[in-house]
Amino acid sequence: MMRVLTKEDLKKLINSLSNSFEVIGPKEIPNKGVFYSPITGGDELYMGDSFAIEPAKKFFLKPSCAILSEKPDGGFGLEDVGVPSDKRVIIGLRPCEARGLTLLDKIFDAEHKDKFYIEERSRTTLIGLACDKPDRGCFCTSMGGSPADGQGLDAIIFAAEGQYIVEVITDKGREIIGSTGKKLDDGEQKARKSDKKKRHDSVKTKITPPEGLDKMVDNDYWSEVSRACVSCGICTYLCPTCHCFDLVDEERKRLRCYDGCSFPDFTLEASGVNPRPTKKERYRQRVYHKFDYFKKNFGENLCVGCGRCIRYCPVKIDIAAIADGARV
Amino acid sequence: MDNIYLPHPARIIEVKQETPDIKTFKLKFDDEAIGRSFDYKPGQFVEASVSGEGEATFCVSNSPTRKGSIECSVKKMGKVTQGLHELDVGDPVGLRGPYGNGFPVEEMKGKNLVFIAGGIGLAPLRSLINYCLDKRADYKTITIINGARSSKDLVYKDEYKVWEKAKDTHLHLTVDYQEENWTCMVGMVPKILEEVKPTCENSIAIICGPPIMIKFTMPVLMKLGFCGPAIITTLEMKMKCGVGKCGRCNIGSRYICKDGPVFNYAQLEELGYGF
Amino acid sequence: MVEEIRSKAKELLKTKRVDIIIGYKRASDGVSATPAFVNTVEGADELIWDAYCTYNLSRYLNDFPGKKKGIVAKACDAKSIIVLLQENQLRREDIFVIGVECSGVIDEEKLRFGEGDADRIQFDQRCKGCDPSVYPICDLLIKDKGRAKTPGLEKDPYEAVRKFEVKSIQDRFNFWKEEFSRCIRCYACRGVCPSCYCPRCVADQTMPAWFSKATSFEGNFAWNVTRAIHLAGRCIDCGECERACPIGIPLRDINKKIEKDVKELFGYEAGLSDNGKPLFASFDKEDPEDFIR
Amino acid sequence: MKSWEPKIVGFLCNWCSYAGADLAGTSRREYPPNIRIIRVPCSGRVNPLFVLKCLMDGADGVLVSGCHIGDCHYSEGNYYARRRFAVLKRLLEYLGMDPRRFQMSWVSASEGDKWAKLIKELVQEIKEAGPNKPGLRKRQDG
Repeated sequence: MMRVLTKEDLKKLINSLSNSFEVIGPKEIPNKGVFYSPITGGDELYMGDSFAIEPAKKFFLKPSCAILSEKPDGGFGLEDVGVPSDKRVIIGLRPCEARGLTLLDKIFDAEHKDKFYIEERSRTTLIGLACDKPDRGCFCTSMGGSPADGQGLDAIIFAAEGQYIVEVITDKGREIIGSTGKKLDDGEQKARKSDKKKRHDSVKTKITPPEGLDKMVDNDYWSEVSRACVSCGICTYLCPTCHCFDLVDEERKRLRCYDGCSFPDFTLEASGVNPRPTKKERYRQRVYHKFDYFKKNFGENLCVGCGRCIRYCPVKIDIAAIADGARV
Repeated sequence: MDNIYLPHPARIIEVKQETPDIKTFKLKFDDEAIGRSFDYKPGQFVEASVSGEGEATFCVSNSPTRKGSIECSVKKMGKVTQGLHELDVGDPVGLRGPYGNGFPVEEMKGKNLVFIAGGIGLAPLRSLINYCLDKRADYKTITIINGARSSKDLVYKDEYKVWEKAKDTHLHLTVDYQEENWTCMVGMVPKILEEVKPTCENSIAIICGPPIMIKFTMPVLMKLGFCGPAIITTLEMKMKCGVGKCGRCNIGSRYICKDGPVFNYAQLEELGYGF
Repeated sequence: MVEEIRSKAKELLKTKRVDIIIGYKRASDGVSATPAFVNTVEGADELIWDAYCTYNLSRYLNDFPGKKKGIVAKACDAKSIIVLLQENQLRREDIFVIGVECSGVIDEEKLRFGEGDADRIQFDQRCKGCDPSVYPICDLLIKDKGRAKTPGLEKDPYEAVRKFEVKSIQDRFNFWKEEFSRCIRCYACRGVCPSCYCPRCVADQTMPAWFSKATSFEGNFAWNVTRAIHLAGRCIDCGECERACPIGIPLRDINKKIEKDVKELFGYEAGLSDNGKPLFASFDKEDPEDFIR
Repeated sequence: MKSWEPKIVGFLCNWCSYAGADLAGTSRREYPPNIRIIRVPCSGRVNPLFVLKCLMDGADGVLVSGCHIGDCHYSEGNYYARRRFAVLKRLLEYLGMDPRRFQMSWVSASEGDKWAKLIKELVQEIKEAGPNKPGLRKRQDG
């Protein structure tokens, strides 16, 4: 089902959704960038070309999230913590981020089901926004995605000449879009195909994901490419698919906080032994997890080519170029 | 939906000081039904929570053939282990598990077993040794080489007599340097292994100890004729979730917590890692 | 300038004066720069120098223990090296400083990623308070002959700080609460800082855990205060922390505040001399104590 | 609901301020019981992180107290402390922390009266500042 919405229609839709949904969308903070945050009215929504700094992952795997709490009466014992159940819609996330969530499903909605992730997922409807202007960091088409791709989305919006064309993908999406706007006529429907292709072709950075990485574990390549790394957590925290975490006890709660393989402390054992003692092992772990281990376990690369780790790396380490250049 | 991170309440029912910095805790679930249904294999581990401190991974060191409680031997090291050491009989803890694959006890049937342990590395092997002794008919000759820095660092001292007396079982104790009144062997584990010379014929070696010990023991095992699949180890790495999600215990494409901690040498080589 | 840097690097490597040159090379996007670590004479040809070379490379000096290092240093990097020498983190004889005259680096945030805009170079705010003529530690200074676009010194580098100081306590609190609320605790501010060289940062310690690891207000506030206070009298205002921060916390405002206080209270300025004791390792009997009861 | 009473953490140097507080007690000077004292060898021992941790973990105020300048048992420990906390105090204020919450004092072993008076004033000031709830956390009272 496809519908055409005017800007006014979209605004009205968001305003009406606010009654029964928690609405989240991209918001621009001047001089800081675009952030996904709760939207109270259609005017706040940012539908421009810039990408949000943090991926929508943060609503499913929160930077810190209480997973257990000690009994309120002060007695010992850890208790379950609930997940809010009100319905939520995220509007304006990018196709690559939604694809990232489909990859995270393989970890958290698999053997040993993680209720925090699953319940957040099931209460959320995802309305994507197709990209108009991919930048140099984007390489989604090399990772099996596309700026117009609907994988993992319930509906996707294409901005077109002052209006929005919405393609409804799932029933959850239909529930949100309903009968807003007009139906797209048949002639227009055909034009969508070429629009999608145009968007697909607008991604200029192309790489060939590496094969057979297990044959170059000890290669010096990894020390070379990781030398400039400053061991911060930008690449992992801003990645739509990185999901490593730490469990810490604080304030009578057990929290799940982001953690990442780039930090020396990630694998440091209490005895002082660190199985990944240098940047070489740590950076290699990140590349291998994305392009080797995950592929072995689930048949896909754990990278959607969103470009965040390239865009925000403080020293311009480029995982696309590094993966592309990793040849035995 | 169940919370996979939720531990079951349990209590400490006995504490034994093994060495100056290692204690063995006997733990029991508050809910007896959970205790009864807690089924595990030697080599599996649990996640134990200490109030306000956090959670850490410990292998179960008693044999499933001797049910009734869960024993964990804990070396005082980090935040959680220090918190545990401060606890006493009757104090509450949280337990979840068992996790991991455990030792391949079925495949080991009808074989000679060579146990090689260093320091607290004996903990997971103790579970397996007692399991095999309780099912003595299933296994052939059992050789145990157990080393520690000094005699006061040896763990499970009470059980040595039982092991020595068991049928067709040989226990070799060693310390790094000669001490007053020490009558057993002296020297590092690899050297003792070379002296003991267990046969590789129809044998499986199970090794657990500090990385440095494993590094120097491997060539000796190879020289004795043990091949990849016949050398089994249980790996240790920092673990948090225990269920293959938090991402820190990767070894190649496998997670130690979910796919391990027990691997044989052939598997590890395939993953691109030695021990 | 680029040719001079390359030929000097080649000479230093050829004569074995240094084992490695830490400089800049073109990043994969074809526009910006990335740190380069050159250990062969041929490799020196990839070295570059322009307004995209924003990093403070002195951060890498301790990554190569036992080696002699040559470093391409702007004014701010040179000051960082002075601080590192003063704190005995480096041996002077182990380093060769190739000073490059800098006219200010570009403000990347004003550009779309991977797209250069050489005609409309917007200098980073941080360069406006910098006097790039201070190169006291350099073994060699490569001059910029065509240097025209010096951003120039601000009249009062602490103007913004002063303006903020007079706001009400509630306004100040609300401002920082809002800024810190976006902190994701990626520790990039720590990672890029040449003075954050502790082998184990207090933020990573667990016994005791000095502050919350969670992205709560308390955790974020404590981390940002800790980072700043540990740099008091050591920060030379290279502004790398603020540049690296992905979510745009104005960390330089905090650094500047401390810099101003330290100057006012103790007449101390970081990065001017490698002799003399660091700020908090020294005192003056006449230090102000009007706040003490 | 019982009325709110501030909790103040005091880092007192062993040689002067702790003895001063002790003197206030033995000479039966009255002062409010809101201060929890942590004895440290010297005010120079106090790390800014101690102060920060207290304030973040729910203390309503923190006091660092040492020997008068010139009287330090270790000759110069309090000189270092003075520098360090001058910077911290200004920084905390800049970031929006109420200046009353972090204070420093010199109290000698003979100044029992000064100690009692100081704590009275301090408690009053912090009562006026109200509960410290930076991130509106739910605090465990007691």
